[in-house]
Parts: sequence; structure tokens; C-alpha cells
Amino acid sequence: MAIDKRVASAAEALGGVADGAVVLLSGFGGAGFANVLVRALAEMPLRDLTLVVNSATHPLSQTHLLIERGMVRKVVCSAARGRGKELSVFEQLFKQGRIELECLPQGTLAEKIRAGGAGIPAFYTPVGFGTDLTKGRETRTYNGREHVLEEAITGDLALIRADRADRYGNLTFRFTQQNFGPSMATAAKLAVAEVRVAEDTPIAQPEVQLPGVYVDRFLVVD
Amino acid sequence: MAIDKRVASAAEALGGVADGAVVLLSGFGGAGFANVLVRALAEMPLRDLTLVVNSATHPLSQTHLLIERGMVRKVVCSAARGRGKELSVFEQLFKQGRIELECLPQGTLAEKIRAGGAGIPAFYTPVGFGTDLTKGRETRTYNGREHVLEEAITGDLALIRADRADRYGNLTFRFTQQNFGPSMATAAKLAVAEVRVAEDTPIAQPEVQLPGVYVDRFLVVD
Amino acid sequence: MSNLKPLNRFQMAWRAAQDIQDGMLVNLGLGIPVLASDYLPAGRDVFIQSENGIIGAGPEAAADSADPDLVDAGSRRVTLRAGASIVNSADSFAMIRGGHIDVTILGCFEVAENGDMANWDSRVPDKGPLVGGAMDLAACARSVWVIMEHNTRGGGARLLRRCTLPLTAVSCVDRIYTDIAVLSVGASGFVVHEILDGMERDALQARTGAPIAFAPDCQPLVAPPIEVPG
Amino acid sequence: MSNLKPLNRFQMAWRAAQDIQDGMLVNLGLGIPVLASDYLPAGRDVFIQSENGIIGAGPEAAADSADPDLVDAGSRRVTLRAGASIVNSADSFAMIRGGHIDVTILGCFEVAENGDMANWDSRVPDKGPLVGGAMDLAACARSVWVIMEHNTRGGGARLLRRCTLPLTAVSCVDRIYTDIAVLSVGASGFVVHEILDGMERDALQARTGAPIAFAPDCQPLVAPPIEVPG
Repeated sequence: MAIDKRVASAAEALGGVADGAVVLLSGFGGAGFANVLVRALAEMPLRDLTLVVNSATHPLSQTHLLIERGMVRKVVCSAARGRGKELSVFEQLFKQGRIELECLPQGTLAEKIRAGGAGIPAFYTPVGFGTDLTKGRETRTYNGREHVLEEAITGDLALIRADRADRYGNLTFRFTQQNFGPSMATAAKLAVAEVRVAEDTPIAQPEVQLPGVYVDRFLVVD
Repeated sequence: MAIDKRVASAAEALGGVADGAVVLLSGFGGAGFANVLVRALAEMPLRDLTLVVNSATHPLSQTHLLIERGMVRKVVCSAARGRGKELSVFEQLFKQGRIELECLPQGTLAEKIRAGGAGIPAFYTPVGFGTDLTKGRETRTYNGREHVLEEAITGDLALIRADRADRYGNLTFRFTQQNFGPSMATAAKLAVAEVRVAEDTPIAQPEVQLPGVYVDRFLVVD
Repeated sequence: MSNLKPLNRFQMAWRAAQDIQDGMLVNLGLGIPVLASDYLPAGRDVFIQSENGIIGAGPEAAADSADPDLVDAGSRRVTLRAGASIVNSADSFAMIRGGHIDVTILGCFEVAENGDMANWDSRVPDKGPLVGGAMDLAACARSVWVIMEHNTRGGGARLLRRCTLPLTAVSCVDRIYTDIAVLSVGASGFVVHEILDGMERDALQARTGAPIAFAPDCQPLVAPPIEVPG
Repeated sequence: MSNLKPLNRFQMAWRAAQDIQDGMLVNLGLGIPVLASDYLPAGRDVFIQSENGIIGAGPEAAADSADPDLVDAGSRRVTLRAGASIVNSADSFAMIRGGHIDVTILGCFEVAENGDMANWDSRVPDKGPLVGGAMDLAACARSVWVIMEHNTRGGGARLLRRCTLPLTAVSCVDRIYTDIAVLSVGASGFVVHEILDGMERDALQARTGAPIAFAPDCQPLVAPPIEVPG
């Protein structure tokens, strides 16, 4: 049967997601948030999610919906600070001890996800050595410099945003929209994309930025 | 001064290469060999080179020139078998104990080079565990499976082949021409490309397959 | 018994191809495995991955349209299927090592009853090693299938208690397609699922270097006639 | 002495920008550092890297051409320079961690005389942590420059024997541009290369929380007048 990864609804896109899922959410600085899918996820009766996302508090992301509805047990991110003096939803829950946090250097976060998709269970990095974020971590000297051992991140679900898709799930991204999306798709058991446009014909080979074999389903939004 | 990475001659492209250099050579299956630059390198009075190359014996590569001229102390590769029953130049020298060999699984070779360019000094991989190629290597269990620890590869010089370049060194590749080229460029102190075409205007952003910041010099070859 | 005709290499490739499921991402090794792409059952939409970075390799190119920059893992000049894309070697092996290949079909010298595989070093004196992507594929594809003659030219067993040749990967082989049988490797060793039509079970055991069990639904192995090109 | 006018934040950015060399790949942190791109000396061809993957970020976009998919590390909608390219986050941090950034200029709270840096956690009660790419940049850029006020609002020292705030990276800072001095961090601690025009050396030492040495060619720090927008 001819491959066709397009789905008709957000419900179909998110079918099979279960309590306790580790959910990888793309997006940085306003670009690449899969906000339609995140809103749809927030409508599902899910609990104990772990979110892996660069920022837990970016105002242009809908991540806060999942957090404020009490669906999230833990956040793994590089940024969890709300803007201004008011506490963000995340910060309020964190202050109350109602949500767990693992804060990572952004490049370590990105590399852990890339490793998860690439079959590398652990790697050494110089980043974070000697800081509070790597306390108690195993270290080793390479090239006269201390490094910390970091383990891969894998997920049950990745929700990513792209620009165009073809039936095979091949994706293109606009400008900085890609950020964490491509590696998150490789690291998740189920990778779902929301896109602006579904192409009727296959995307030409040199334009494909994420091979469709990494994408399980995509939804056209707007 | 406006950046312009184009050089006029192979001599200029290879200026500064010294005895004992670790040289990364791109190419796989006939695509992506920087044969013009390799031929020029073979004309230089260099000794004790270490070559990092997928195959030491591919008939469409000029790697054998460096080997047969006695310039090479060691080869790191995933393939060192000549075709047919006749021994290749590499095999003859290896039989005579006049050249060293480190044979690696191809994906481990590729990942070690990628790690070298990405500031990852070492990583664990399941590949090669329990085989002769990883004897004596440090191992560790992740997810119930044994993994071996592999260290990064970096080089003094990378010679890679691409299709088009702009003055900033941005590169595009045709089809499977890319193979090891992009990661080799990231892992070498000096990355030199040979290309078919120099573009007068910058290559459009989505078409760039290797950012020019990784390319130090490029030479246009027929 | 002497009339029994084992499968030729095209028929072995055909037999393995019948088990490739719709929508799979498949990596085919050099030699017999790469032939399997010609025998996929109609209607199966399959992507062939080539270790040098092709996702969606098509058939070998015609001489007049062959492109030297579009080659597969066997240095053959190939084509691309609809929806194909190409990545670099680091990303290709990230795909392989990351467990994204549904099935790899590999040529092989020996398989042990625990699934150990030896397919990269046949110990030819003075010839250099050639491992290529074999270890990555054998260790990391979700399913590892082997196509090989059941026995060596000298009649020796290739299915063994323990491999005698250097290993490619440990405990990795899931299925074996030989010229006289189709087997799987289970927790207790080799299980025969198909045996050459007309062959006695004892005869198969005699040609195998480890105990074999027969699946309850063991079938005769039959393949359509396919001529080996002269 | 009371007439001495420290540099404003635009002048500090200007001063750091003068030291960016032709052909460099530069990453500019949020706040004052990002202003430096406006003050590059004429004729310097520089690529600005943004941690979210831009190689060659241009100035902030005009409101009518701003694109929500083209943002920098500070979520500003920006433009691209000629020759720009864009990679994903894993590749962007491979570039950063791999030592391919010639210079990063970062905002900072504290620097210790051994080069330790604290710039990510000012211990505001109940506010969540925000490390972003600071640790990657501080640990791995070839050269790490800091722009910060020489003292806290309360007059406390920011250049210290040891940092009091949580570290970003150890022994990483190469140069410091403050409102009253330009310093480097050497094997024996802080070395002053420029001191605010007219300021006494003792006065600078009094405002610094660790011993300072003066380079033999120490110069007066002067910047052209740049107004801080109301």
C-alpha cells in the first residue's frame, strides 16, 4: 500500500499517547513550536508526562497549557524562567514542589536528544564541568581537560513543527524553524509533525531537511 | 576585508601541510573523492601521514598514490581489501609490515569523525562489541546491552569534494557525493574542498549543505 | 533425494523478499541480498536504505543515465525512488545505529545457534580487512536476516554451535534464508520454518552444524523458477 | 575624580566590537553583547552565529519584514547577511562545542581571577533557572569575552578572587570589558590593558575584588560619545 503519513485530525495524530509518556517538544524563540498539536495534547486526559523542551516558559509556546493543567510530572529543559517578576506557571508549581525539573546546558540537551536518535547511549562533553548542573556526574580527562558523562534522551512522542511535508513524511523547515525538531523526531518512538503545506508531489531530494522515515504522522494546520 | 576562500592553485590549497599530518579524505563508492587535491598532495615531499578514509583501496580513489609513494605511516579505514586476488598496494605494504592499519566499523568511523568536529571526545556505541575490532576496549552496559567506548578523530587536514561553492566557502553536494565530507571538514584544522563550480553570488540559505565556516579554502577543478 | 534442486541465488533473494513488509525501511547487503529488491511482492511500498546515505534507492541506473555521484553501498550507479532523500555518512549511520532500519538482509559466512554472525572476514591470507557497515547493520537493525548457502563449497556447515570465523556481531541474527531452508534463531537455537520441498528432515539436520528444531507449522520451501543469467 | 564618566552600555559594546577581527565567527550573548554587531569597524567581514542555528545573522528586521520563523537566540526577529546558512540545534551546538566559534561575547555577573565565570544564576528567589547556551559558549568558544559593569549597583565587586554565584564554566574568560576598564585574565590573574581616561590606578584597584596588574602598555580607555536611547 502506498505510504501516506498524512492524518486528518489532531486526534488521529496523537492516537496512542499514554500516561507517563516522555514528550519531546520542538521550538525556540517563537519558531518551530508545534502549538496546534500541543493544544490538542492538552485536551487529552493524560497524566505524569515528562516534557523535554528547550524552554518551559516561552511566551509563544503552548507548553504552559500542559503544565498548568497538571499533566506534567517533570520538565527537562535549558530555560525555566518566566519573564518579568511574576512567577510563570512552571515557577509556581516548582516553588510548590509539584513539578520536577532537570535543567541542562542547551547544547547538552540538544546532543542528548541527537544521541538518543543515533544509538549513542552516552557521551563525554566538556560543557557544564565544575558547575551545579553536573554535580555528582562521572567525569574523565581528555586532552588535558575535564569532561562529564551525559546519557542519551529518548522519548515516546515528539511533536515538531515544519513548513512542508510530502506523503512520505519528508519535511522542510523555514529558516530557524528546525531547531530541535529534526533530532527530536529521530529520538522518539512516535514522531508527529504539524506543517503549513502538504505537497502533492514528493519534495525534491536536496530540499528534504528531515527524511520521512523519521516522521510517523503529519497534520496540516491552518 | 571581504571573505573569499577561493584559491587559484592546488599548491595554494595545500599550503602549510606538514610531515606527520593526519589527513581526512572524503569519498565513497566513486562519489566525493577529492582526487585532484589528493594527486597534488602526492606530489608534495611529505612523510609519515596518517590517512583517515573509508577505503584504502577503492579503485576510483587516488588514495593509493599516497600509499605507494611511501608517504603514509598509518591508515584508519573501514575497508582495506583490494578487488580480485592480486594484492593492492596497501595490502602489499601491510603484508610487509611497512604500513599500520586501524580497521573500524564504518559507522564508528563516521561517528568518531563527527564527534571530533562536535567537541565530543568519546562516546559509547553497541557496534563492534564482542568482535576482534574492539578487543581490549573499555565496555559498559546501557539498556541491558554491552557498548564499547570510542574516542573522537580529529585531523590536521581534510580534503573533500563538493559540487558548488560560494566565496564564503558554503558548499553543496550532488547526490551521494557528501558522504564523509561534511563531518571531515568539521573535524580538521584545515579543511580544503575541490568543487566543480564557484558561484558568483552566495548560495541560497536552504541549499547550503555545509556552512562555509567549516571550509578554509576551495579550489575549482574541471 | 538427488533430484532435489536447491534454490539458486536469485530464488533465495526472492524468498527473503517475500517477507519484507509494507512500509519497511530496508538495508540490503552486497551480493545476493541486493537482488531482493527486484522480487518485492506487488504493492509493497518499501524504502531501500544504502549505508552511504541514500534513503529510497531505486534500481541500478541504465548505462546512458548513470550518474557517478549517485552510487550505492556496492559502488553501483543507481537511481532514486519517489520520495527519496540523501544524508551524509554520519547521519546515515546515526539512522542505522539508532535502530531506524526495520530489516537488514546480509550475506554471511556463518551463523551460530545463539545468533552470533560472521560475515566480514573469511581469513583469506594477505588480503586486507573489509568490514564496511556490516557491524553497524548487524548490531543495530531492528531485524537481521541472512541469505547464504546452507553449506560451504566443501560441504561444511555454516549454521554452527559457535562461529569459527571472526564475529560481525553477537546474538543478532533473526532469520536465515538458505538454498534449502528458512530458519529463525530463537532462545533455544535454530528453528526451521521451511525445508526444501521433498527434503527429509534428517538430511537437513545432517547438513547443519547445530541441533535444529522444526516449527509446528513448518512448510515446504518452494520458489518460482528464476534463471541465473549465464 | 567625580567628573570621570564611565562608559555606557553602548560604549562598552563599541569597545568590545573594536577587538573583533576580520573573518571571525562570533557569538553575541543577550543584552549588551548583541549590541556589538552595530559597532564593528568598517571593512571587517564577520559572521554572527546564533545558538539556535543561524550562521550569519544580520540586524534586527524592520517591523514590516520581520519573519516569525527567523529569530535569534534572544527571540528577536532578525535578518540574514550574505552567505548566511542555518542549521538545527544539534548541529549549532556541535559547532559551538567543537570549538568553531572564534569569539563569544557574553554578559556576566562575576569573573574570578582564574577565569571562572558566573553569568547564569543570580539567585533571584523563586525564579526558575535559565542557562540556555551560556555554558556551552563559555566552555567551548576559542575566546570568551565578557561585557559587564565593573561593579554591582550596590558598589560590590564583580571581579573577584573567587566567584560567589553559581559557575557557568571554569577558567574560561579571556577578556573583560567593563564601564571603566579593559582587562585580560592571565596565569597570574587580572591584567589591566585600558583604564578609564583620567582614573587613578588605585581607584580601579579599590573597585576590584582581586589584585590587578597593569600591562606595560596600559592605555586610557576612551570611547566615542554614543547616546543611550531615552
